[in-house]
Amino acid sequence: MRVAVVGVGYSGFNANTPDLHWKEIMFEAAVRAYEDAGINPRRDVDSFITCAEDIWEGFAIFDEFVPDQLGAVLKPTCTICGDFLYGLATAYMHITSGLAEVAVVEAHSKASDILTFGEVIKFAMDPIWLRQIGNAHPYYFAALEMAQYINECCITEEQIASVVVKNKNNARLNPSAPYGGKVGIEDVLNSPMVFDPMRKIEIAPRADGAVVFVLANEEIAKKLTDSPVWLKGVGWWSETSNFDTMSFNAMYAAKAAKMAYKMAGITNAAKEVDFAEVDDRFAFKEIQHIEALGLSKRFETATLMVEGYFDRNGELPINVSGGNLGVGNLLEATGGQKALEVVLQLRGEAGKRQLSKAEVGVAQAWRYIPTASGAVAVFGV
Amino acid sequence: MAVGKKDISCPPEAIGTPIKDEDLKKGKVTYYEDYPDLRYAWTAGQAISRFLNELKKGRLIATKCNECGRIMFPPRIFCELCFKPIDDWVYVKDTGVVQTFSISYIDPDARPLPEPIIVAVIAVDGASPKMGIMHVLGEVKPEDVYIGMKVKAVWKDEEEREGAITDIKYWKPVG
Amino acid sequence: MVFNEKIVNPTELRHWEGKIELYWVYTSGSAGDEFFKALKKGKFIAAKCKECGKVYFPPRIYCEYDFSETEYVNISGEGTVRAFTVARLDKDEKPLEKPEIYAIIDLDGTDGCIVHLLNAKPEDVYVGMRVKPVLKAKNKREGRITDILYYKPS
Amino acid sequence: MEVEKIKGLKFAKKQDVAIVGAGMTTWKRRLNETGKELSYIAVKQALEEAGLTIDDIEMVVMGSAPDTFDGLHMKGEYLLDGSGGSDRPYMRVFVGGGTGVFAPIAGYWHVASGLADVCLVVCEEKMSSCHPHPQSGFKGIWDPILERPLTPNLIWIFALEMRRYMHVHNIKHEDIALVSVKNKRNALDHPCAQVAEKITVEDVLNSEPMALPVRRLDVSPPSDGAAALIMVAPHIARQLTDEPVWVDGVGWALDTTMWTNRDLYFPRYVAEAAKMAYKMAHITDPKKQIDVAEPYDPFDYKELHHMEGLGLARKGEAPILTKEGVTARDGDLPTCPSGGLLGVGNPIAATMGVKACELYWQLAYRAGKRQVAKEVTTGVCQAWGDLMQVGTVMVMSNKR
Repeated sequence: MRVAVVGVGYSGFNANTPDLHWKEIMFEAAVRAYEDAGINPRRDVDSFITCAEDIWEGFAIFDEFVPDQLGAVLKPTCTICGDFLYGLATAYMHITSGLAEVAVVEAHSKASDILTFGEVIKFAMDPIWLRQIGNAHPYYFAALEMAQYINECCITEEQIASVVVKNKNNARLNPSAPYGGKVGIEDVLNSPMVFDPMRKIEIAPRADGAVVFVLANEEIAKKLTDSPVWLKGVGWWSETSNFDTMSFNAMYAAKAAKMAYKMAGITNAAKEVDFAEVDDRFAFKEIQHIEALGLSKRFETATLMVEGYFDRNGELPINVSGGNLGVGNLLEATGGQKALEVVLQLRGEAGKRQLSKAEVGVAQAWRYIPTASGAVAVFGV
Repeated sequence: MAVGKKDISCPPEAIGTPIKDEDLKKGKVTYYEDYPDLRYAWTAGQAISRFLNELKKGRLIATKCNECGRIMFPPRIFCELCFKPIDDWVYVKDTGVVQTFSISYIDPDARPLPEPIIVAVIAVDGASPKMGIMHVLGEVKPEDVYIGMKVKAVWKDEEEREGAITDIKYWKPVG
Repeated sequence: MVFNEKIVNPTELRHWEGKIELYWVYTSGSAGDEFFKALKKGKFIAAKCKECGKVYFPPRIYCEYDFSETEYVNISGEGTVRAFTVARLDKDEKPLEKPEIYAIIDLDGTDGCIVHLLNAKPEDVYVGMRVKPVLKAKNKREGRITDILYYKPS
Repeated sequence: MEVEKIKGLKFAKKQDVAIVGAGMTTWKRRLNETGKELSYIAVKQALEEAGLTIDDIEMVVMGSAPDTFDGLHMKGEYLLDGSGGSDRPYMRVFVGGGTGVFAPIAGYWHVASGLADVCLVVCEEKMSSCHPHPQSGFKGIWDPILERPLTPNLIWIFALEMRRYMHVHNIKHEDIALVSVKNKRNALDHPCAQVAEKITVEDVLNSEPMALPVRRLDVSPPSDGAAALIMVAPHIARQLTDEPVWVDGVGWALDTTMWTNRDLYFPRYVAEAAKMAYKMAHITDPKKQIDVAEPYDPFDYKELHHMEGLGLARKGEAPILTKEGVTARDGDLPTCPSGGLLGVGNPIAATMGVKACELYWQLAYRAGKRQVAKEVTTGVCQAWGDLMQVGTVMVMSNKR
């Protein structure tokens, strides 16, 4: 059974949203998605899925606050503690297991509500073995991974800088990207070194926003639209929760991609995928993730990056939306923003940043520090 | 390959190492105590900002949906049943009826309270039936409270109000 | 149409500050307890899988991959730096008074590693550097990972 | 759009789902093991019963309630390795207290969709980490602006709901206390039980008041513990056992956040969830077709409330059935034969051990001393959570 995306909606993305409660940004995104799909949530939707984590929100049981603003009152509604792409996987399973014909997935970020962001991430670390060590911001954990990775793959500062340059400039064409800018290699290299070898500008700043997708089975999708975007494959994978058994090489993304590609019938990703949106909440992660998705070979990716292979007009455009470096760190909605960009591109609705060839697109997200888990979704027309 | 036998009894054994609070205090087992600083500033948004500002003025405000005709309290910016934005704002009275109540002897950390407090769900007059809020009752003995009792809000003095739900000190019986 | 009306005057917008007012007491667990009690005596242990022979550090009571039991083995606690970073910002992203060097240290005799602080000059640290742990004075040890003050070049 | 016309298509799943093994740790006020270690113990037991090794597991579902108990942000990620999630697709699902039955529902859709043939479901909770008291962990369940300033305790909502239920149906506390007496006695036969004891109705009525009408013995205790369940596709089940237990129906529903806007006397969220599960399981008359039930009983009145929501009793009738002994272990409709949360303990999400796991053991005739007297073919388990909002229901049967 095939599963289609029949409606998308979003609210944001902004560095801050002082005027709207998180329920209200969810409502905005949901209304737009239902309008886009042409459905009434009170009548037509069989399952609602929210992707959220308690401590990102400041609640003990966040699930309580989910149904009203999605139109889900007294209907099958649940929370997945994971990225938006995990929610897509759940919706996919709901539809293929016959539990639902139309399913809705939501994820949001109200990162601006968090006053002690560093403390919140630190709260995710193993309390016995890791959390107690030192006083630094937990970004250090990503920097350790970066240090190991660039050492293994002989990646230079300029090569990492070219990721920032590409994404920040791509974001200039995206009206929903608050952190776009005309940035050059020099600007990046002048950014202060905060967690050697990581510079400040290589860390994605936080942003607010919500994304809602409406998914349907083949039969309903064909009734709703003449040109559905298909969710061809979805995969999610966890390496481990321990720093000693982690690969620090984005194996989670490689395994998740393998699962998603298998489902989508993709055998040679580098050739068959037209463009991708990958997690770049730290600049080096983009290079790592491109390799893990099989879009280029290990040891070659950074060189290709500098050569413009992944530019908007390159062979294989990556993060045309501006990525997290341009749009911001959207917490669990990170994968949502990525999937949204892929769907808009496939529909030809991406405005000024529309790609000429967009038939198969991939979205990928990671679960952020200190995890080694992530998900991948493949979309096609 | 069938391993299951009807006569095995599950769970077969109970594994785990129970410990007592003293074991921690006496250092019999090692542990780590953490006081993380998890702070937030939740945006109140459209509906609740207005509600809080009206509380400061000593008024209760609700919202109305023209489709189902409900007057909703506490106010929200959308009707969750019709799934549409609200149509109007209306003031409701600061009187109401007790829907259900409890006499609490414990605080949020399960420590005993010096004096029990009475908590109730109060359906507010002027809103649709059963549109209640949770609040506390005062000026009444626990044994005198009953479901269906009419109550009225007792407000803080105007200068003390800060635009918070606690601007209402408690609700007291009337009539 | 999403909303019929919105608040225009920014001074009428409100927010509400709050804190998760809790604290937590984490037991070290079966394997953790074993390790920290040994550490109090100045000894290091790791856990070896009885099935596949993989030696885990931090020690655990199970093998993560084949779910069989483990047995404790003694190790020296010394190791080699695999990666390091000089952290200059604190939890609020303000500059740290003194930058901290964090390192992933592969421990001798194990397949595992420890993430801990390094006490050295940043310019002297290199990948592959041999390091050893410095423990708190014996009577000050509490049975926590911070009983290891830091690692230093050996 | 006219979705109604083709609704008949629903529940056309790829494959059936069977349960072949379950396990749980002991449940105590405080255990020394970390959450990971507890998960490992439960998983190990489930694998042993099923006759599988961890290599046979394709995907893992984790169910765990609020992060404030274990004291870890993204606690699903933390618990990953002890739950067998290393190097596998692993996902944590969450509907507050309802997770105990929701996690197996998630396991169901992993298998029914055909994505996995063998799915491991693990539920864990370590409430003792949370201080000053495990109940404090619930401080964050309230709306931060409208409710938290009133310094509420979790028990309030139960007390308010219980009072409303007693008022509408004119039920006496003595009748409700019978549930606590029954479940705590049933738990004497459970090896993992935390608060199994022989008590009387008077003991309940005279116990210390918490938030009246709720008294100490009306409430289940906070616990540490874990439970695991293995769900497989039919072709795997056939290799493992001649008598697997099948999942016939699943259902869940979430009611509005505005709990003060509802009449609390009836759990309509459970009724909606049951409707979905019964439709799927072709159950038209639950009173006749259900042989054994495990409704969620964190409070004694909750068992009665949920029996009514599940359609096992008419509105207001559940206390009468209890009084008549219908719900006893040797009665016509044995309810909470495990001892439930009131007797065995309440490690929020890990209560899967006395709900879904217990129902599986009852239907597989492996419940030992707890095995109900009558012959059983079909049973229902249910959990509930959030701000009196979510109902999760699963129907199982040992006949196909």
